[in-house]
Amino acid sequence: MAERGKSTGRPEEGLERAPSRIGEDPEERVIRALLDGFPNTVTDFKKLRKGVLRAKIERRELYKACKLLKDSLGFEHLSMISAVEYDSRFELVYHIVSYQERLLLELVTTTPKDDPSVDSISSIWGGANWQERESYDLMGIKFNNHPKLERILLPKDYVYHPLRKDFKG
Amino acid sequence: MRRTGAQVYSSLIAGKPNTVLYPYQKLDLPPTYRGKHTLDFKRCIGCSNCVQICPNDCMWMEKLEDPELGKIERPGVDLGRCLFCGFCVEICPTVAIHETVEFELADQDRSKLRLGPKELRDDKYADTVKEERQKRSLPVLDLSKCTGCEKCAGECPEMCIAMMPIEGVGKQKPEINLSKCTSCGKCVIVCSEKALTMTEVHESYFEMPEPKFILKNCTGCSACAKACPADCIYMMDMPGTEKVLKDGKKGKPKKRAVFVLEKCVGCGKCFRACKFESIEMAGVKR
Amino acid sequence: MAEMWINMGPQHPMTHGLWNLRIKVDGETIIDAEPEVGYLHRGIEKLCEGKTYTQIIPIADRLCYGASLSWSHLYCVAVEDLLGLEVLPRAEYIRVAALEMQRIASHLMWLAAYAADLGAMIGFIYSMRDREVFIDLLQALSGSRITYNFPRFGGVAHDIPPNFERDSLRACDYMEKRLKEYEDLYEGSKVFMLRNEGVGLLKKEDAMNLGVTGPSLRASGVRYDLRKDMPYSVYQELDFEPATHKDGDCYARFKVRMDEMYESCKIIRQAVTKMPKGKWRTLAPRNAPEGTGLGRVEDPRGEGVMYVVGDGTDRPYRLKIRSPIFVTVSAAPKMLIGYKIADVVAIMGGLDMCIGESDR
Amino acid sequence: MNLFEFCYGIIHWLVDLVNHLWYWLGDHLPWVFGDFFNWAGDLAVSHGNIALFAILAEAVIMFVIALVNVLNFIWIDRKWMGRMFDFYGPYYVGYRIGGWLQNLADGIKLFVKEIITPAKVDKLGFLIAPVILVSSSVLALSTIPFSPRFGVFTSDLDTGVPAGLLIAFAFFAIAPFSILIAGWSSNNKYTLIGGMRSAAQMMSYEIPLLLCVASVFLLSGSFGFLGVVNAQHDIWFVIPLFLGFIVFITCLAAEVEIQPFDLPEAEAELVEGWTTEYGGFRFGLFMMTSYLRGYVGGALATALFLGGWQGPSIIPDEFWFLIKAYLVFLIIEWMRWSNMRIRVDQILNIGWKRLMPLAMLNLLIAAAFKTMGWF
Repeated sequence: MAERGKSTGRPEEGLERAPSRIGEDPEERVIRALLDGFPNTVTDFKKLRKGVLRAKIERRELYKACKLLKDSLGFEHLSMISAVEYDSRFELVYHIVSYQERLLLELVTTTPKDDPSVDSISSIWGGANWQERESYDLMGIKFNNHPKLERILLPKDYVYHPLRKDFKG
Repeated sequence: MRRTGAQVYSSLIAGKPNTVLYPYQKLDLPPTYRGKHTLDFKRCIGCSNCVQICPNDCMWMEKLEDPELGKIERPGVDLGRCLFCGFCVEICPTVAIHETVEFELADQDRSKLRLGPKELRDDKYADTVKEERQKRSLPVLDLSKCTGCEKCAGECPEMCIAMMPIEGVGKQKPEINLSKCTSCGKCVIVCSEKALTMTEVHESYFEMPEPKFILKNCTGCSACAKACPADCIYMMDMPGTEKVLKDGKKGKPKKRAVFVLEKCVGCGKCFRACKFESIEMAGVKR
Repeated sequence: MAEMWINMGPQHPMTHGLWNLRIKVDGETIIDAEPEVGYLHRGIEKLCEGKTYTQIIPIADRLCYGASLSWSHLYCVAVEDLLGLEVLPRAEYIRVAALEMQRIASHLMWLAAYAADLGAMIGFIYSMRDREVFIDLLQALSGSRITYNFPRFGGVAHDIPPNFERDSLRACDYMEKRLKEYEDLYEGSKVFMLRNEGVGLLKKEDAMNLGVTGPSLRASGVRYDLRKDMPYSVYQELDFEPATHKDGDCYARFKVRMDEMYESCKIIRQAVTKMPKGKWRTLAPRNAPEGTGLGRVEDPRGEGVMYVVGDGTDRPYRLKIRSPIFVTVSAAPKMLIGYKIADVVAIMGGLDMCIGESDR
Repeated sequence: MNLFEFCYGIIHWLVDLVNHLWYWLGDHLPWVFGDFFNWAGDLAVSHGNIALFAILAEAVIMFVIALVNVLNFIWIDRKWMGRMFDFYGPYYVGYRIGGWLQNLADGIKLFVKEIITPAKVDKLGFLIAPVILVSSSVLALSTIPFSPRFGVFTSDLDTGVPAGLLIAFAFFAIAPFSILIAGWSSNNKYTLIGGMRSAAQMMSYEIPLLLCVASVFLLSGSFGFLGVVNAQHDIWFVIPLFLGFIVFITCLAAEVEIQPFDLPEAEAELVEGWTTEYGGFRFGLFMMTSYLRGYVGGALATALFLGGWQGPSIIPDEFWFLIKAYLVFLIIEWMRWSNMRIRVDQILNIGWKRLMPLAMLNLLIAAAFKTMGWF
């Protein structure tokens, strides 16, 4: 017990941060890697503040881009998927985090209103599974190849997608 | 082992029960506690800002006849829906509404939780509270007495008074930049008509919408001036707009509303009272 | 015994809220699990689209009964990002002190529920009693016991009350003494160690992949704390260490939370002594510009994120809330399968469930 | 004079009072039923009849005392818990006697509640399980004397129920049967798991318990209460058989299903285990029975290890017995309120791998003492 008491608040052995895999300036490296991999589909790169990036991507390349982010750029954590409805389109905002580089990438993709569907990324990040179900449930966005695309917060027999602007009460 | 012994001693032998025997022993509540509301009728101007900020729509304005104050409008609270968030206290421009430490509000009857203004009234409570919001003495303009003589603008050491012409009236009114004002009071001393008076004004933390006046729609009906709780709308004659009557004489000139925006509390009552869309307020529901 | 599905919930002592854990058991061993949430869905995201920015602060409080201050603070951080508003330095320090008090109160409530889950009523009573110390401090600060409605855009609602510094330093001293006693009480108990060590194992890779955040992630050996690694508020000026543990079992999660309480005491001490003089509240704009705002803070339960889309009016166009528990619960089957029914309470209790924020 | 003699005297006096009527009727109505009245009077006053009613009266007295003790136990339990948790415990109901009436109030509340029988239960089993549980516990109670003079005896020279300890343990061991019935017949997954756990747990803890008792029997050479207690006149068995005492208390906690071993009713995971479907007064019976069994367990531990009613004669023997039983109960309660619940595989491990060898060792120690001729 006494030894355990000593370890209060101190990181355990072997938990030290691994050396950076990407290079000196991680933000530049991420931007370059994404632009190299998807020269035409990734647009509007913007550095919002230190450690926060934003990029737009076309939805057909989303899965590949996420695969690249996870496998070779070290983005281990999918923080949030938010769906926003605009007048003519749906916007899906993926907040993806790299634990090692302390980076947050805001990846924005759009879908048209008549075909709100993107590729599911739940096979890349397991944490995306329920968040995609939630977006489907509340906003009605279809995720292709999702293992179990069902309603999650609302009853199974509900017919509306309540976060859409045309839903009234 | 010694520590364990000390713990056994402190828990089993020396320990005192932590229970508060509630109905018999009262809880010790801080003065900031948010409980039942009180309303000072004399401070309240009936601006309904509290009703608008309420997140739960649990307040409403009620028209009453008071022997002292005449016909007034005062808010009531439905405690059954209240969140006790305290926004009504924070937004009140005259600090008339307060929340007391009284929290034993349960009742068998739901309708008894709807407290009208008369049940909330407690004119003495507000004086006992030390306000956290700071007070400032500011010069406040009574436009009906103002002659537009520019003395105040000349006297102000901070140059925060500007004389602005009123369109259509042919007069000037001083506009005071309250954020620059240092409360020196020189403008008040110099004013010969006593149109400027020093008044204690409480600091406000909420940006309120400002009314935007559109002169071409105004008919001079003075509905907005009657509705304004802060007396910041004055009806002024517009010379040169008199209609020529049949007998050749000139009739009464057309009137227009003039806003003294330093006094405005942003309640939107003028906006709602105006039937001719001559007042615009962004973000206020009609 | 044959295999059967058991519904643990929606009304069950283990659930701490209103959700359902369906487990498939073979005898006493769990062979499959399936959490179901949504019983407490209140549509807060939709509700917020109809309220002004100010009115949402008390609603954000209602997201979690255990740590309401964190959520209203998170909302304020998101909206300040949208408005481009600087927070007053004194208000930042008041916020940090209050947030860490809220973190201790939340962890103590978790400890109480955890002890009651494992059958130790004594832990429940002791933790709830000590939580009262911090609840009283927060009540003196903000004027309410559970839902504080304390942060405002660019500041906080009230200045600190008189004697607050003295009281909070005393509370920290008291808490550290009590934490030592808790360590004696729990870790000195053979039964507690039997129930916790090696139970509910979550590997580092799984934890990162499944989106588990907060103490549960740090218990799996990932040293990632938003307060340290992406500092928001004034955390970069304060000296503390995020607590980590490498085992990834229930005991590690317990230990991480206990260590976090020590760290929170340290942070409170620094925050109340370093607090600068000055104003604590400013005039907040009414209308937000068009654009997006992102708030990302370390909630007691994990990484809370809010994403606000403004459209130039005084009401948000869209408010998206990322609840840490919503994602953590989806990782529950990974932890549960292979253990006994009695371990369900230890594993799910160790995650610190809060359904209010999960279902929104 | 013992309790039997006391009851015998009272019954005899009552019978005599009534017999005046029979004999008066026999004297004045000789032509109708004279012989019958005389015969009835003679029968009523016969030794066998009075002895039967005296034993019944004894049983009623013991039962009432036991019930009052149960109320005391619940009160002590709550107050003790409050002391440990730093709160008051029962306080307002019966304010002047420390909240003692709270248990009565709870009992009345449970009594007037609606008795619900769920639709899909097995009716017979559901109804009979509480009956078996309560009656077996009360029967175990009947064998325990408070002193050589105060207990259920059959004559003024009697030493209590022959082999009373064995009978008490036999009745004590019926409970898992009724719990299994309750769990199975409630037709609910939680109750079923609770019943199964209860059966497994009681089965594995019965053996070390009885091994400890066997060591006491070995030392005292008697199966009855009086014999065991009288054998502890010089030294209480807790001193030579301290190991056995610890094992006994642990097994007792498991038998009575209190905190570290309360898996069958584990509140957190199994809602209330096998009592989930029982509500109202049936639940009240279960709760009362658990305290009754705690009382029986405390009394058994007192008689077996703590010298029974022996003590300085400042206070009567019966109170010595009760005080010791309460102390044992307090120790068990201390375990209960400061421990966590253990897991089902661990409980069986502890039972079979730890307590069983310890109980065997204890038996070996007892045999050694006996062989050395110290007892």
